[in-house]
Amino acid sequence: QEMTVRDALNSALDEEMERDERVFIMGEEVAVYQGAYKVTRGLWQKYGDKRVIDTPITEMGFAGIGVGAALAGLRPVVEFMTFNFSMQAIDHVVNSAAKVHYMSGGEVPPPAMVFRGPNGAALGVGGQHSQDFASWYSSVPGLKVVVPYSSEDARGLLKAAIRDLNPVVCLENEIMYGKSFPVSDEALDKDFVLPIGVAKIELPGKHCTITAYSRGVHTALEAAQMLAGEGIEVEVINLRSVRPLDRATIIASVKKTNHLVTLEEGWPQCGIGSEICATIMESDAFDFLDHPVRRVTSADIPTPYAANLESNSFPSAQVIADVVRRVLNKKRA
Amino acid sequence: QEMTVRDALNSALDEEMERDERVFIMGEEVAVYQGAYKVTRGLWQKYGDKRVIDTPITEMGFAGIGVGAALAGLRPVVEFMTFNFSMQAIDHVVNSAAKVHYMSGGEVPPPAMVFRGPNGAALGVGGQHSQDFASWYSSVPGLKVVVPYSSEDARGLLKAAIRDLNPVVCLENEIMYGKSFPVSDEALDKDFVLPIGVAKIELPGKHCTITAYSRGVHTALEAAQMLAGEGIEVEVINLRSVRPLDRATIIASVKKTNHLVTLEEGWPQCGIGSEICATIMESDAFDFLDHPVRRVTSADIPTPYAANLESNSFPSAQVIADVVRRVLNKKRA
Amino acid sequence: FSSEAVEVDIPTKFETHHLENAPAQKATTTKDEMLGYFKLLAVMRRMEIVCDNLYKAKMIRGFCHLYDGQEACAVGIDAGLKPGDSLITAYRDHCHMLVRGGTVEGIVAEMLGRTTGHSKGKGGSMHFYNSAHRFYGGNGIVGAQIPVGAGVAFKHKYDGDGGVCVACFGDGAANQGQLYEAMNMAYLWKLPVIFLCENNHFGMGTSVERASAETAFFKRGHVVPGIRIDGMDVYAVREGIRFSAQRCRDGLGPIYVELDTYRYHGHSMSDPGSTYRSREDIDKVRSTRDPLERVRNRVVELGFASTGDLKAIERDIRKDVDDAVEAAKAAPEPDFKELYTNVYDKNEIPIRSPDGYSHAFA
Amino acid sequence: FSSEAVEVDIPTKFETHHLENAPAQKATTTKDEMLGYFKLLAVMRRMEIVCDNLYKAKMIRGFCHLYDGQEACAVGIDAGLKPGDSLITAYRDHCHMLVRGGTVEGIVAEMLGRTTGHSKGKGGSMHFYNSAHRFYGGNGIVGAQIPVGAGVAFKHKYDGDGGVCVACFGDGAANQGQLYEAMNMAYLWKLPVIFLCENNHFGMGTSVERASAETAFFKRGHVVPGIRIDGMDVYAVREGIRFSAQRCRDGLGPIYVELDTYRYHGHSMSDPGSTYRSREDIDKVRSTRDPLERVRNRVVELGFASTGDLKAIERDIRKDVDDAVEAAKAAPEPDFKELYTNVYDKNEIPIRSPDGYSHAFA
Ligand SMILES: Cc1ncc(C[n+]2csc(CCOP(=O)(O)OP(=O)(O)O)c2C)c(N)n1
Ligand SMILES: Cc1ncc(C[n+]2csc(CCOP(=O)(O)OP(=O)(O)O)c2C)c(N)n1
Ligand SMILES: [Mg+2]
Ligand SMILES: [Mg+2]
Repeated sequence: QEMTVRDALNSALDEEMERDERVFIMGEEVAVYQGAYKVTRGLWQKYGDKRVIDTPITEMGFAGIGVGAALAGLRPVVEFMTFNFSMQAIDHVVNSAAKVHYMSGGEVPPPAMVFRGPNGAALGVGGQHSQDFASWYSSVPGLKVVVPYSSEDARGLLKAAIRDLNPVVCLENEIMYGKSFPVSDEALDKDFVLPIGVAKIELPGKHCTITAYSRGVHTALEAAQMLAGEGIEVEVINLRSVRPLDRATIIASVKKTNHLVTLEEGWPQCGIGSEICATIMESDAFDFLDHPVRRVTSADIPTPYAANLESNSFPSAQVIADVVRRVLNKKRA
Repeated sequence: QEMTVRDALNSALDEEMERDERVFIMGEEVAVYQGAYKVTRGLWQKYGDKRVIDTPITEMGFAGIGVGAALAGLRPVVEFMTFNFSMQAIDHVVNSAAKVHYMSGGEVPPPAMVFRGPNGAALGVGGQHSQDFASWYSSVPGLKVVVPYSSEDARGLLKAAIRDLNPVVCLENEIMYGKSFPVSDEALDKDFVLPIGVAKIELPGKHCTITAYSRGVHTALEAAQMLAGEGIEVEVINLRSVRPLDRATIIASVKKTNHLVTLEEGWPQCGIGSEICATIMESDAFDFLDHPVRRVTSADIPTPYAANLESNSFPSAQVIADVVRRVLNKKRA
Repeated sequence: FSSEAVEVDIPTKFETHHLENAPAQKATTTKDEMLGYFKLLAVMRRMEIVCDNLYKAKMIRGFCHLYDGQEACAVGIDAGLKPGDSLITAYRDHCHMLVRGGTVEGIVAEMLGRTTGHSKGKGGSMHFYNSAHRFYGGNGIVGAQIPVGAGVAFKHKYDGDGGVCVACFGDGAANQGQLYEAMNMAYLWKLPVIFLCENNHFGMGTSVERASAETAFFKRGHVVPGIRIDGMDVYAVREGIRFSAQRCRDGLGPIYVELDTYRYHGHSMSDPGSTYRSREDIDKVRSTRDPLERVRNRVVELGFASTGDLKAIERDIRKDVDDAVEAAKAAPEPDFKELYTNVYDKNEIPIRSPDGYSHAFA
Repeated sequence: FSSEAVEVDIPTKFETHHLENAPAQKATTTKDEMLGYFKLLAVMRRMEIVCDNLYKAKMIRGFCHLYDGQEACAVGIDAGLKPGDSLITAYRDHCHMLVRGGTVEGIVAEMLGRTTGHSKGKGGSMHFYNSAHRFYGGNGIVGAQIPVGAGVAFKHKYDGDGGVCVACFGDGAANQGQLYEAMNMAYLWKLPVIFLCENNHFGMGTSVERASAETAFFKRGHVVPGIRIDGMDVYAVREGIRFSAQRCRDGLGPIYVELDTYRYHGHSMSDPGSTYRSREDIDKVRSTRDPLERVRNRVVELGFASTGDLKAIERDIRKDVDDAVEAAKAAPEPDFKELYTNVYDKNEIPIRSPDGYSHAFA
C-alpha cells in the first residue's frame, strides 16, 4: 500500500496519542483548522480541546509552555508552523530543554518532548520561509534531531521521537508532505519505531556515496537514476537523524565506494556536509578516498522568490550528478 | 605600549562615536552602570543619554529596534550582555537584518550595524552562559562575523565593523577583556581598521598549522610554545573573521606545513573546524596533507560548573599539543 | 469646485484609552480628494482580484495574502501621515506598497517573479519596500516588524526630524511578546511610533476571541494610550491617524491604534476560509461596511459624481490594471547573475554556488 | 502552648487589580510556626553571608546572586502553598532551593563545585532543582522560566491534580515579552499559575523607573488580576500566596503577584552596587523593613521567646551553617566521568571529547 508523508505523520501522531494519555499536541492552527499543512487533520475532532491545542502566534511562549509541561511529566508535541519561526523560540529549545538534565546533574529528567514542523525549502516562499535548521539544531548536545524523508521514515521517526525520553527535534519538509511512498505492513504496525541515530542505505551502489536527508534524499535518488544510465552506481545514504549522526554507516559506505558527495539544502558554511567532511577526515575512511569529499548545498544566499532563481539556489539532480561525475573523473555521458 | 582588550574595544567605540554622529550604542547596563563588563566605560558620561542607551532586559525588542534604526540610516551598536542572550533576538539578526537587502532586490541597503558582546566560554558560569555562536552566525549569508583575539584585533575589527555597510556580528570573549597586549602606533590611529575577512598569521611555523579564533588563539599559542621546546614549529592562524572566512590563508599555510589542526571552544558538530575540514577537502591543499585534518573543540556537552569538569570541557594547550603531536606522529618529548 | 472643502461625518465613534481627547467625528475633504480615494480603493480592490486569478493560474507562487476588505486602512493611514513619515508592515503588504510609491505593474511583476518587480523578483509577495518613501517592508515573520518600526521611530527622534513611524500588525501578531517589549521602550523613550493593529478579526483560522485574552486591542498598551477606529471608513482612519501622529510629533510618545477591519479572502491562497467562518459572515460585512462602497455612496450623496461616472472610472481602472498585468507578464525573469547580488552592500565577497566548484565574485 | 493559634496583623495593605476581594489583613499562626519562620529566615540570612565570604575567598566561581533582604519571599511563598504545588524561579535561587528540599550543605557544595552539590556540581549557583518537591529551577536566562512555569501549571490542569505553579521573576524580567505571551495563554486556558514578580526595585543597576513604563507590576497583567504584597513580611506573603493559589485552584486562571521587596547585596558578586543606589538607601530598608527583624520583633512582642533566646538560636544556626560549609568543602569534586553523563537520559550515545580522539560511551 501507499501513503503520503502527511498521512504517515498524521497516523504516527494519532497512534501515539492513542497509546499514551500524556501525549498532546500544541501549536498554531493545529486544532480547528486541522494544521496549516494538514498534518494534524482529524486529531482535534478525535481528542478534543484538551489534547489538541491551538495556540496564539507566540512561539517563544508556547515553546516554553511545552518545555514546562514536559518537565512536569507530560509528553508535548510542539508544532512550529514552520521551523523558520522556531528562531523566536530557539532559546527554549536549547537553554530550557536541551541543557536542563545536564545542568541539574541528572536531578531533573530531560523533558521528553518533540518540536516538529516543516523545515527548509518550500516553493516560492522567499527568504524568510526557506531556512534549513538541521546544522544548528544538530550542534546542540542534549537534543536529538531527526530528518525524515519517506513515509516510513516519517512514521518510524516521529513515533520514536514521541516515545524518546529526550527532547527531539523533528525536521520535516513541506514539499514532501504530499509525496506518496509504499509502506510495508511492518511500518504500519502501531509499534513501528525506527531507532534514532541509524541511517538507511536508500540505494546501494559501488562507485560513489551520496549522503542526504529529508527532501535531499529524493533529489539524490533522482541524480542516482540519471547516473545509473551512465553506468555509475551511486550509493544513497538517507541520514534519517543528524544528531546522533550515524557516522559508522557513512564510513563503511565510503570504504566501499571510495568516493563521497554530501548533499543538503541548507547553507554551506558549518553545515551537515562540513560535519561529514570532518568525520571522514577523522576516520580511517580517509585512507580509502580516491578523491576528496565534495559538498553540494544550497547557494550561500537567502532564498530568492523568482522561480528561475529559486531553482538555481537549491541543488538539483543535475548539479549533484555533475559533482559525482567530477568526483569520479567521468565525462557526462 | 600595552592595552587591554577591554580598553581596545572601549577606545574603538569612543573613536567611532566621535567620528560619526549616527553611531550610538544600546544594550543592558551600557550607560549608567558603564557596561556589565565595563566595555562601555565613560561613554555615557561623554555622549549622554541620546547616544548611550540603557535598555530594559528585552533582547528581542531592542535588537529589533536596532535593526529599524539602522534601516532608517543610523549606525547602531547593539550590545548583548553576552551572546547567550542573543538567542532571544536571533530572529532579528537573521531574518530582519541579514536578509533584508537581498529580499528587497537591493531596494533597501543592508542595515549598517553591529551586534556585539562577549561570546563563548567564561569562567564558572555554567551551561547557559558559555555557548559559542561562531558557527551559527557564520552560516548566515548577509552577515559578517568577526572574532577578535588581541587588542589590535579588537580595535581594528570593531572599528571596521562599525564602518562596514553590512550587519556585522562581533564575538568577543569575556576572559580576554582583561588581557593586555602590546599595540603598535598604527593600531592606535583613529582610522585604524582591519579588513574584515582577512586572517592573520599570529605565529609562523613550518610543521603544523593551527587555526583558531578569539580566546582559542591564546591557547593555540600556548600549545605552540610547549611544542617549540620539542622542536615542533607550529603556525598559528588567527582567523579574525569567520564570515567571510579567509580560506586562502588557511590553504596556503596547509600547503606549507602539510598538517592542520583546527581549534575552537564551540561544540564540535557543524562547527568552524568542520567547515575548515570541508574547505581543505575542496581545495588543492588536500593533496598537500601528510595527515588528515583533526579538530579540537569543546566537549560535546553543555558546559559544567565545577572547575575540574569545566577545565576538561574546553580544549587546553595540553590537549592541543597532544593532537598536534599525533598529527605529526611524534611522541611527547 | 473640485477643490472646495466639504465636511463629511465619521459615523462610528472613536473609542479611546488613556486619552484626554479624541479626533472629531467629522472630516474635511474635497471632491478631488474623495474621488482620489475612490480610485485608489478601486485600484486596490481590482489588483487583489487579479492577484487571486494569477495565483489560481499558478503564475503567483508560494504565499499570497490578499488585502481586499482592508483597503481603507492602507489608504487612510497614508492620507493621515505627512511626507517624511515612515511605514512598516507585515506580509499583507501589496496595498501598503501601492500607497508608498509602488505601481500595480511593479507589484504584480514582483509576484510573478519578474525583474521589473519592485524587489527585482527576489522578494515575492511578502517583501515590498521603498526607501525613498520610507517604507520598510514587508516582513514574513509575525511580529518582527513591530520593534523594527519602533527603531525607525527611534531614528526620527534621534534626528529630530519630526517624523513618525507607523508599524502595522495583525490581531494575531498583537499577542507577540516583542510588541510589549517595543511598547515598553517606546513609552520610556517617547518614541514617535504608532503601533497599529489592523484587526481583521482572524489570525489565519483563529478568531480574536480564541487567541487574545483582551480583544479590545487599543487598550492593550496598558499605560500606552490607545484609540479604536473604524477601519472600513477611509476618513475615520485618516483622521484617527492624523490625530495619533500629532501626539507623536508633540513628543507624547507612542500610541496604540486599532483599526477595526475585515478581510474578505482567506488568510493566504491555500486557505478556503471555510472552517472558521461562514460565507454569510463575510457577506454581511461586504453589504454593510465595505470601504469602497462607503466612499461610492458618499460621492454619490454629495453629488460629486453619478453611479454611472463611477462605473466608468472602475472600467478604466480595470483596463489599467489589466494593462499593468500584461506588462508585468511580458517582463523578463531576473537575470541569472541576480542570484548572487545584494547579499552584501557590494558584490565582491565570493559566494558559493550549490555545486561548490563555482563562486560568484571570486 | 506552642501550637495554640494566635492572630497577627499584616500592617501593609494588600493592593489589588481586577479582584473583587483581597486577603484579610491578619494571619493565624502559632508559636512553633513563628519560630520556624524565624529559624528559616535566619538560616537563609546566614547562608548568604557565608556565600559572600566563600565568593570573596574565590571558592565560589562565576556568578553568585545573593538573596539577603528577600528571604521573606521564599519562606512566605512556600508557606502559602500546599504539598503538590510547583515552583520555578530564576538564578537568584539559593533560598528557593532551601524551602524546596534543599540543605545548606547541598546548596553550598553545589556552589563549591562538589559532587555532593544538589546538581552534583554540574549546575552551579543558578541551577538548583528538586524533582520530588516539584522545584523546576534555577534558570540563567532572564524571563525563560516564566512560560516554563506556565507549562508546569498546564500539567496541573491537564492532570486535574489541583496543583498550582508559582513562576518567580524579577522586576527586570517583568519587561520580557515572553511574560506577556505566557499570561495571554494562561488567561485563555485558565492555567493555575501565579506569575510572581519579586520586585526588588533593580534589575542589575537599573531601577524600575528606568526600565519599566508601568512600575505597578501587579497591574501589568491587564486583564489578568493582580495583587501587591509586602514582600518583607513573611505573613503577608504567605496570606497573599494562599489567597492567590486558591483562586487558581478554583479554576479562575492566572494571577499576577507583586512582592515588594529589596536586595541588600549587589546584583551579583561583581557588582559593588554603588553607581545606582546609595548605602543609605539600603540601610533605610534594613532598619525599617528587614524581614528577619520583623519576625524577631513579633516573636518578642508575643512573648514566644526572649531576645536572648533568639540570639541563642542564631548562634546555633551559625554553627550549623558553618558545619554544613565545612562538610561541603570536605566533599570531593565530581568524578571526571561525570563530564559526560546526563547529556541524555541514558549514558549510551557516544560523546566526543575535546581532542576528538576519544568518545565517552563509544
Ligand atoms: C513568527 C511566525 N509565526 C507564524 C507565522 C505563520 N503565520 C503567517 S501569518 C499568520 C497569521 C497572522 O495573523 P494576523 O497577525 O492577524 O495578521 P493577518 O494575516 O490577519 O493580516 C501566521 C500564523 C509566521 N509567519 N511567523
Ligand atoms: C535574556 C537575558 N538577558 C540578560 C541577562 C543578564 N542578566 C542576568 S540577571 C539580570 C537582571 C535581572 O533583574 P531582575 O529581573 O530584576 O531580577 P533580580 O536580579 O533583581 O533578582 C540581567 C540583565 C540574562 N541572564 N538573560
Ligand atoms: Mg488578522
Ligand atoms: Mg530585580
